[in-house]
Amino acid sequence: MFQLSNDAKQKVLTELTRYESKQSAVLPALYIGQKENNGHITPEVICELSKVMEIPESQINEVFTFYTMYNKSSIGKNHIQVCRTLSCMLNGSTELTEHICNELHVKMGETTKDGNFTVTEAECLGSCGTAPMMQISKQDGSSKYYENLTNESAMNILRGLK
Amino acid sequence: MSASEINTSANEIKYLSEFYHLPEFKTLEGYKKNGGYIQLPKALKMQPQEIIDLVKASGLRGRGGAGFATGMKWGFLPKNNEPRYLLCNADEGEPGTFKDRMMMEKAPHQLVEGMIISGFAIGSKKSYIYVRGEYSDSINALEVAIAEAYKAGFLGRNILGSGFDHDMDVYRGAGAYICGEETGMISSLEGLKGQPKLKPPFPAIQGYLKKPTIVNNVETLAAVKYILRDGAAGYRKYGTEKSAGTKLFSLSGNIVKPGNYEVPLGFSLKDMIYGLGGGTKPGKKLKAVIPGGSSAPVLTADEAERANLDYENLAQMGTMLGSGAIIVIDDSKCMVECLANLMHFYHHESCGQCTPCREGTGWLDKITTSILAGRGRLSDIELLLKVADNMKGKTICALSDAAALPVLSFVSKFRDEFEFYVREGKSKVKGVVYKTPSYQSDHSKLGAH
Amino acid sequence: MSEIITENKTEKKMLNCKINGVALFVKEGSTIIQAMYENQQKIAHYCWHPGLSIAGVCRLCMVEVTGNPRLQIACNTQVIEGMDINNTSAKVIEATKWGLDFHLINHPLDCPVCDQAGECGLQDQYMEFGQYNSEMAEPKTKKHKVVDLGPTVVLDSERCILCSRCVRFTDEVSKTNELGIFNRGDHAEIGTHAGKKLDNKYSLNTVDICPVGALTSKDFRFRQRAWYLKDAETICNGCSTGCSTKVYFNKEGLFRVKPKHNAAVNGYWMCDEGRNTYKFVNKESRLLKSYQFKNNSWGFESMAGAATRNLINIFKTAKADEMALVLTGQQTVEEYEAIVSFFADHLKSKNIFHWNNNESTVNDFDGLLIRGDKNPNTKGLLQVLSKHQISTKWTDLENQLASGKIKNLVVVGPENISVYNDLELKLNLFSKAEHLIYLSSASLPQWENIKTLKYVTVIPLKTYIEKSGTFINYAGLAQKFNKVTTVVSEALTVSEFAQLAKGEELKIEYVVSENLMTSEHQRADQVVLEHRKKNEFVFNRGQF
Amino acid sequence: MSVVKNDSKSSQWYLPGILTGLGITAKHLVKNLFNKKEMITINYPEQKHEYSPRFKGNHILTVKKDGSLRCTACMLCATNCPAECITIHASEHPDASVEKFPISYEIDMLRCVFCGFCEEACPVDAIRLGPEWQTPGVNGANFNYDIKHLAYRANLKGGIQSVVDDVERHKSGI
Repeated sequence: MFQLSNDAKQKVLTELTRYESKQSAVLPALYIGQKENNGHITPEVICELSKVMEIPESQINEVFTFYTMYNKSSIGKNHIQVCRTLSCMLNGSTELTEHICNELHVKMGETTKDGNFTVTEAECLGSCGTAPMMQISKQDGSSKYYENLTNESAMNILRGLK
Repeated sequence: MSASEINTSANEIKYLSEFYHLPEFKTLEGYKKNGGYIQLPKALKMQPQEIIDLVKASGLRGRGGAGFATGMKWGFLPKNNEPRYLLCNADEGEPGTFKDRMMMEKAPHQLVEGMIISGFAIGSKKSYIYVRGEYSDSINALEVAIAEAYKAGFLGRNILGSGFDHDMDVYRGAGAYICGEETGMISSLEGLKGQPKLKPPFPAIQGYLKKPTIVNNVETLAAVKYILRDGAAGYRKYGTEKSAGTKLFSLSGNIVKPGNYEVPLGFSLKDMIYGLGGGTKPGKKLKAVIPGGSSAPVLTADEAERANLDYENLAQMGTMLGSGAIIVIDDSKCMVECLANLMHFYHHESCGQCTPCREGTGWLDKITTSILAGRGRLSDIELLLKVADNMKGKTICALSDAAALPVLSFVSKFRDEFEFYVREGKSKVKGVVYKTPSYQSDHSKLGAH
Repeated sequence: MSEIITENKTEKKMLNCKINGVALFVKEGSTIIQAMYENQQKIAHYCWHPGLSIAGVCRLCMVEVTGNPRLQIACNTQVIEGMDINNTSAKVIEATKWGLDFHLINHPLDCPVCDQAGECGLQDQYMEFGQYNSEMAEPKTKKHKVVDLGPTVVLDSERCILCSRCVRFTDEVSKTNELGIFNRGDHAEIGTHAGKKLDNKYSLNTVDICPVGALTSKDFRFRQRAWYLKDAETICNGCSTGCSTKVYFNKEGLFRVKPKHNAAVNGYWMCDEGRNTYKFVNKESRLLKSYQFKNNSWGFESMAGAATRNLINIFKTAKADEMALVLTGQQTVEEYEAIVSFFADHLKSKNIFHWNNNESTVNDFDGLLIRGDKNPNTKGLLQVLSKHQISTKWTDLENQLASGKIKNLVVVGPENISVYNDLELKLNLFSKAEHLIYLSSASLPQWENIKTLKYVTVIPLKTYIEKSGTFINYAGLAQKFNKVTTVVSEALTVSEFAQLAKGEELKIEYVVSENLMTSEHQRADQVVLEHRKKNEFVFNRGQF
Repeated sequence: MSVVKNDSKSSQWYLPGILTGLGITAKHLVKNLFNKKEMITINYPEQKHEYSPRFKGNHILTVKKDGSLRCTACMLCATNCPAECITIHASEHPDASVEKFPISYEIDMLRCVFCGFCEEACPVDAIRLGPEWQTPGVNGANFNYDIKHLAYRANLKGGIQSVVDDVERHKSGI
């Protein structure tokens, strides 16, 4: 059974009082839940959050399934999200993604055998000037943009992260 | 485009982005050294209505995408002293736009000061900056800046002894383009799904938690400080009569020097692409330009060379300024593939609340994908136009228009490419049918995201 | 529930406006769709429901307001003075046609296996507003089929048009927040959070308000086709709230019960228990013939009328204090009047007792509709008893039965025996009487496990569906209901039993031909000749 | 309907009418005697008439590839039947992708007028009117044909395949 650690529970409770309405704390609470459950959210996490925040489970689940940054399934240590929208596609993001997937022998959305990398496509990440680019986020929720990528520079970054 | 016609003297006017190159501008001291927090005490001594009239006189229009006159928007607030909110829309989901990110990372205090002055003008005690979840650097920069502002007494109770107290907070989004829409962002701030609310009632009357709310873009709020500094006439020095002031344009796509350029409104698109942007890549010719972010109708090459970057001129050309994201497409790219890419974006981002948009974006995505896979039929082109036309203007928010406008403009202006693709089963430009990338797992081949 | 307390009748300012060229007078503050409903104007819509908040998501109720280039949605636009609205212009018809097309492109071809076929919002509105050839040739989005949402409801996400009526119901009316719309875009699905069931006492209301076959009732699943059912209005006899309901039946019996709008009592809703009140009416659970128990064996089967006539001389010869009558709160006021006056005036016997099955829970109330007193007409019974100055205590009956004073005990048994869990206990008590005359509409298997039976006559009764009458609910509101249909034709009503017991013959009440056509005398299942009757619940044409 | 009255003189005589009738019969007798092949009458039941494929005879409930009934108990045939002789009771199919199937499907053959409306109404070609029609039965024989008889009787040899099947329909995404 998933249990929130004490300081996570404390953080959730402070979030409850930080905003104008209790319900506004659902998004930050889901981030905390995701961090506690190494990078993805399961129904148990939502039951736990619902108990702590006294908000109906279906409302929290609605918010969880609506937004893309809450991961539905488990992710590797590094979650690679390559932007696929127009400006990046014009600068060859499809070829870049194909190269990364071949190198890591995974299909879109899968995790490598050693659990290090998960590769997914993301929609516009707001860094079109430095296309093609990718965002790598860790299981604790921290993330970093890697821009102006070529096949080699991307692979060097991935090797550095291993 | 022969080289002689490019007007090399037309250059950037670094009005807002004057000190962005200084790394110290990011900190409180560096910001103060370069003209920071001088307008705030001046504003706190003025009457709030004076500031609103000043903004109205300056002709400042919303920089987020709609271009609605900011002064007028502030004027809609009810005149009672009911609590009201100021929200800064930093969601920046429009494909091609990356100006807010630069502003927040390079000059967070510029936004904070602008928001305190605007908060004072509309009499709001609480304001939020809604930043999209992916911008973790911008969020950290803003949180540091707000903490510094609290420490320096520019925020909190009785700011600078003026009796005005104001709190500010950053709210982190979680990845949804729809939260860029005014009421979508308000729903997300309320901790719900980012689904737009029914209008009327408009947010100025009943917005965040059913209280009057003003939502402005980062650039709009940052400009308020400069209006105070130079007065309405000073601000109107740049830009045209109806579109006053300067604007940050994000240049991207097949261009030599992509990036953010601050130019006065009315600046010619041709100079932007060939002058500041360095023109298309060597050996490639310009084919199409999307002037205002992915939801703006596309311009063909020669239309682009006649267009000026301001609200009225682009509207006459049948497109819109939008968020000022210029996406350049050269002749080596296939327009059908570009449209399919955009349709996949809108299919993925539609919030699913209204039926025409939820099912329409899905349908458009499937039709363009089947054309791209060589399974298109001649009637599909007509169908694309009909679906897009009947989706436009029928929903609560403008995402259905944002999905329909690219379809209407791409298909009507580049119809030959679509018909070639349907008849020959391969791209007119690339000569070969679009190969679904190998990493695509099978379920996504059917256009479902 | 604002409707439950009758709206304050302060006279609201009336506005005049024009709808489709017809000048109308409309209450101020009402939306266009309410105005159109009050004046019998047809408008296509899915997500708007008079008892729920406005969602404005189906985008079908588009109307054209002169002076406004864009089409407005009728459910959220308030009527202002002198507004000229029309929803028959070519632009609106085109918009409605396309609005419907967007609903149907990902809708599965499930009509042959869908229970809602025949009363489905998509079918009805396609025939009225659609009539186009769909050009959708792409593969449809696949979602979950046959999802088990809970003990009473089955969900099919592919059929769901995401109008969010059921989600708003569980948020606003039952306030149990079980349902939500998960995922985003056209992969959105209704559902409950993993594992949690849709299990509140009003869950079947979601099936009524669902305009399509996404939510279907488990109890009615595949039992009958909607166009084989006739419907009629009556009052629910599940508890003392007295909700007005609509019963669906045909010659094989009754199939389901749905609520009917009644602003004064139940608004638009009804509880799940009330929906089972059709079960004890059907033939399989009914007592069809009269039987007698003599020298400990059941037999002597005879028709109800004949059995009652055999009792005539018993009633003539018996002394007043050797007779006793037991009544429950399940019959109508007219029947009480007949049987109590027969006992009190004709037989001059005052021992009439009220069998109260739920003394302890009488005043429970769950805040919306369910009340502790499970008898529909307790107030009516007490009213008739006090009219005949009868005030007896249940303990007197127990003592008299124990002392053997009572020779003939007449008991009018309950119809809805599922709420009478003290039935066996009471039957043992009644069996002490020398001759027990038990009138009941239900066939009681409990007779077998009662050992001390002496001499019993059992006579079949009609249920509330087969007779007209009046129920008086907890608040004293008398509600008249008409006969719906006949299930057991040979059974008697209690007033017929009293008439026969007096020795009179049953009069066949006939109606003078002129007022045959008045609605009060019209046969309940008289086919209404205006265009095909719709499922009143999803699209109530005209009455609001 | 106007009846043609023929009150001419010669028709009042009795014999001419009879004799012309006998003449026609004799003509056919002689014609059939001399070329048997042209003879209209066939010796039933060894030889049987060839009816067109559209002949509407006894009903057949078609089956899917796996032999289960194609009928989904949607009651359209029962609704469309002018003689109202079809009674169906539906129930839940264990396999969730099938969802609904008939527990009992009965046609009262004495009421049926073989009009073929049920065949036209059926959306999934579950019921057809087949070529057989000679099905006599003494009184008391069961003329209410049930599923076993309608779908799996002897000369259907395990059931007739329906042209509509769910597997392809679901795969093609309709």
